[in-house]
Amino acid sequence: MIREHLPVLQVVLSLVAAPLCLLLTRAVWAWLLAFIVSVAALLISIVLLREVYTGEVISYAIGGWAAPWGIEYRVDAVNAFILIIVTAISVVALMFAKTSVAQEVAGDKQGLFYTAWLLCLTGLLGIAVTGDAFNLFVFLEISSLSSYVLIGLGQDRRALTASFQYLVMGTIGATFILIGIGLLYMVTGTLNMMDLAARLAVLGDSRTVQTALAFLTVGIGLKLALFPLHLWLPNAYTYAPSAVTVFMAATATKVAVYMLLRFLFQVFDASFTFGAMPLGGFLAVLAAVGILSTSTVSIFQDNVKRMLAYSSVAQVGYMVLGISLVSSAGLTAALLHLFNHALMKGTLFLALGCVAYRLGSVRLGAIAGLGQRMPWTMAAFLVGALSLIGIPLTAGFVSKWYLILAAVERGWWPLVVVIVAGSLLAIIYVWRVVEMAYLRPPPEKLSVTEAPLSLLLPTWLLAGANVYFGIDTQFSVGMARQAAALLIGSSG
Amino acid sequence: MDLLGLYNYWIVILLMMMGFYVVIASGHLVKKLIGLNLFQASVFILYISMGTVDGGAAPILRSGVGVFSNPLPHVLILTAIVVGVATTALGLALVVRIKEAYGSVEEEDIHRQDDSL
Amino acid sequence: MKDNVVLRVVTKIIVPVILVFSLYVQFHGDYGPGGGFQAGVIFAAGFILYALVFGVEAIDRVFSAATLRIMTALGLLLFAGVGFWSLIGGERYLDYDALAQEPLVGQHLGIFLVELGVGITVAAVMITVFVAFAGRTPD
Amino acid sequence: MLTLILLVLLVSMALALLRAVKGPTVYDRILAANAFSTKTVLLITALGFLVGEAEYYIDIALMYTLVGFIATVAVLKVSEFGNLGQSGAVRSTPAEQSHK
Repeated sequence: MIREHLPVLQVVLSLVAAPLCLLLTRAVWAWLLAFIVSVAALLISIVLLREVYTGEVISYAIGGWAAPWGIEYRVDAVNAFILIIVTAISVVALMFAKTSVAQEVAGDKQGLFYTAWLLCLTGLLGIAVTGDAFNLFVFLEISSLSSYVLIGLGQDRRALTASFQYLVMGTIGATFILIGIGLLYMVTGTLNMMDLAARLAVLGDSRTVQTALAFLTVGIGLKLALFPLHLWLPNAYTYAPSAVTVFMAATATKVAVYMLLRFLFQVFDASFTFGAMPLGGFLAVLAAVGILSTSTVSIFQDNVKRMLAYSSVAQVGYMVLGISLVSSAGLTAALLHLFNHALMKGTLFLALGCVAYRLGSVRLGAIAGLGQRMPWTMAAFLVGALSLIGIPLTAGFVSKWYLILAAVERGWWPLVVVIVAGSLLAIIYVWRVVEMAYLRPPPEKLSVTEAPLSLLLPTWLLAGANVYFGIDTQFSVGMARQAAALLIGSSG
Repeated sequence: MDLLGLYNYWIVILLMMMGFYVVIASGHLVKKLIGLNLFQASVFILYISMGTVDGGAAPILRSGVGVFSNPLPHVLILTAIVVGVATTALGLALVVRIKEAYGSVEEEDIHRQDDSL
Repeated sequence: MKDNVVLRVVTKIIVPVILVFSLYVQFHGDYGPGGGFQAGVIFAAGFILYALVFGVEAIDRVFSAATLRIMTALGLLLFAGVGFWSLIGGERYLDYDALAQEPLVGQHLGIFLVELGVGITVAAVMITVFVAFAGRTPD
Repeated sequence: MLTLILLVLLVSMALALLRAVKGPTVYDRILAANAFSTKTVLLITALGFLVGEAEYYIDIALMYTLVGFIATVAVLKVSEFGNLGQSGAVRSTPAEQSHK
C-alpha cells in the first residue's frame, strides 16, 4: 500500500521533518532527524528507481484530482536519476555536516540550519518529482530561499553579500521562469507538463510560445549558472559553510539542468527549440565560451574553494554542451556528466571542507605541505581532481569520453577541441593545488593533524564512488542512456 | 494594430522595466529590493489580468451569475505573492546583517571594504 | 508611544476588532473570499499595531519566541497531518474525501483544517518577522 | 453617478500623490499618503457598487483601512523615534522641533 504513495512521500517526508526540526532545540537531535529523513528519502528514491528502471512511468495525483486538472507527481527514468543524486549527496553531506557545522555555525543557529537544509532538500526533490509547471516554480522558490539562508550562515561577512547577490539574481531568474510559465498557460490553458507538451504540439509556433521559451531559458540559465549568468555562483560557493557548498555544488545546478532538459525536450518539442528556434547553436557557443573563459579564470584564483566554484561553471558548460548537441548520445553524455560531476565536485569540496576544518582557511598558500600532514584528505582531493580532469579509470573520464564521442558523431570538431582544451586548463589549475600540497615543504610551525574520521568517511565514500563509477559504468551509463532515450523519444 | 487595447501588457512591461532598472542601476541594497518587488509585482499583474474574462464576475459561486473570471491565475499568484513576501523579508534581514557587518548598505562601500581585506 | 492618549485608546478599541475580523476572514474562507493567508496576516497586524504603541516587549507576554516557533511548526504540521490522515484513510495524499464518511463533509473538514494550519503559520511567521526587525536594537 | 464619484476620487488621489511627492516636510508626505490610502478605501467601495458586488469589495476596503491605519502609525513612529520597537517615552527629535 505504501509503495503506491512513494512519489509524494519522497517530497513530503522532508517537508514534514522541517517543522519538527524547528521544534528540536538541541542541534544533535536536529541533525539526527535531518540525517534519518535523508536516508529515508534515499531509500525511497532507490525503490522508485527500481520501479521505473523498466521504462515505466509512475504518476501520482495529489488529492485525488486527476492529471490535467490536479497536481501530478510524475516519476520516470530522468527524474528518478536526479532523485538518486540529490538524496545520496544529501546523506553524504549531512554525514559530513555534523562535525563541520558544529564548528562553523553558531550553536543556537544549528537547529535552524538543519531546518533550512531539509527545506532545501524538499525543494530540490519537489522540482524533480513534480509534473506541474507552477508547482515547479513553488518548489524552486522553496529550495532557493532556503539556500540563501544556508549560504548567508557562512562565517565570513562576505557570505552575507554573496547571499544577497544570489538572492537578487535568483529571484530575477525565478520571476523569469514564472513569466515563461504564465505565457505558456496563456496559450494553452494548462499547467501540467505532459498536457502542455500535447497542446503545444497541436498549437504550433506563435510569438507567445517563442517568448515563453526565451524567458524560461534565461530564467533557468540564471539558476543553472550558465556562462554569462554565473556571476552569483563563485561568491556563493566560496563563502557558504563547507557542508552547504558540497550540497549546493553537487545538487542545485544539477536540478537546474534537469529543469532545462524537461522544458527544452519535453514541454517544448525538440524540433521547435532546436529547429524553429536557434537554441542549439546559441547554447553551444555559450557553453564553449563558458568552459574556456571560466577555466582560465579559475587558474588565477588564490582561494581554492573559489577556484573550484569557477570550475563548476565550466562543468555546467560541459552539460549544456551535451544538451546542445540534440542527439541521444549528447544527452547521454550530459546526464552522465551531471551524475559524475556531482561525485567529483562533492569529493573535492568535502576534502576542502576537511582542510577548512583543520586550518580554517582554504587559501592556496595555506595548503603548502598538507600532502604529508593530512595524507588521507589530500589523497581524496587528488582522486577528485583526477576525476575532474578526466583521467581514465575515474568517473570524469567516462563522461568526457561520451561527450567527445557525441560531438564527433555530430561532426562538431571545434567542440571536441574545446572539451580537450577545457581538460588541459583543468590540469593547470588542479596542478597548482597538487604542487602546493605535495611538493612544497610544510611551514615549520604548522602542526595540523589528519581530519577526524567523521569528516574523512563521507569524503572517501564519494572518492571511492568516483573510482567505482569510473570502472563499473553499467549503472550510470545505463541510467543516462535510458533517460536520454526517454527525452529524445518524447519529442520524436 | 490596436496598441491601447492591450493596455494591461503595457503596464506590465513598464513596471517590469522600471523594476529591472532599479535593481541594476541602484547601488543601495534596500532600493534594489524595492526594484525587485516592483519587478515581481509586474508579473503578478500579468497573471491577474490574464485571468480576466470580459463581463465576468468575481469567481465566487452564487446563483444568477453565469460568467466568472478564471480563478486559477489568482490562486497561483497568491502563492507567488507569498513567495515574494518571503523573499523580501529574507532580503531585508540580510541587509540588516550587512549593515551591522559593514556599517553601510551602499554596494560601492561594501566592495571597497572587502578589497582592502 | 503609549503616552499618547488618543493612540492608546484607539489601539485598545481597535485591536479586538482586528482580531475578530481576522477570525471572520479565516472561517469564512471555505465559502467566500478569505482564507488562511489573509486571516493570518490580519491577525498578526493586530498584534503588530499593539506592539507599535506599547513596545515590542509587549508581544513577548503573549507570544514568546518559543511560542512563535512552536506555532510556526504546528501550523505546517497540521497541514501535513491532514495529508497523512488521508493516506491512512487509504486515499491519495491530501484527498479530503478520506476525512469523513460523507465526501462533502470530508472536503469541508479538509479545507478548514488546512486553512487553519496556514493561518496559524502565517500569523506566527508575520509576528516573528516583525519582532525580528523591530526588536533589534540599533547600535 | 458612480462613475463621476470614481473620477472625483481619482483626481483627489492624484492631488494627494502630488503632495506626497512635493511635500516639503515629512509630515506633509505622511499626511498625503494617509489621505491617499483613505481615498483608495473609498475607491474600492465605490468600485464595488459600480460592479455590483459591493459585499465582497467592502471586506477588502475594511482590510485596507486597517492596513492603512497600522502603516501610518508605523511610519509616524519611525519618523518620530527612528525605530519601530521601543515603547519609550516621548523624545523630541530635530524634525519635530523644527515644526513646532
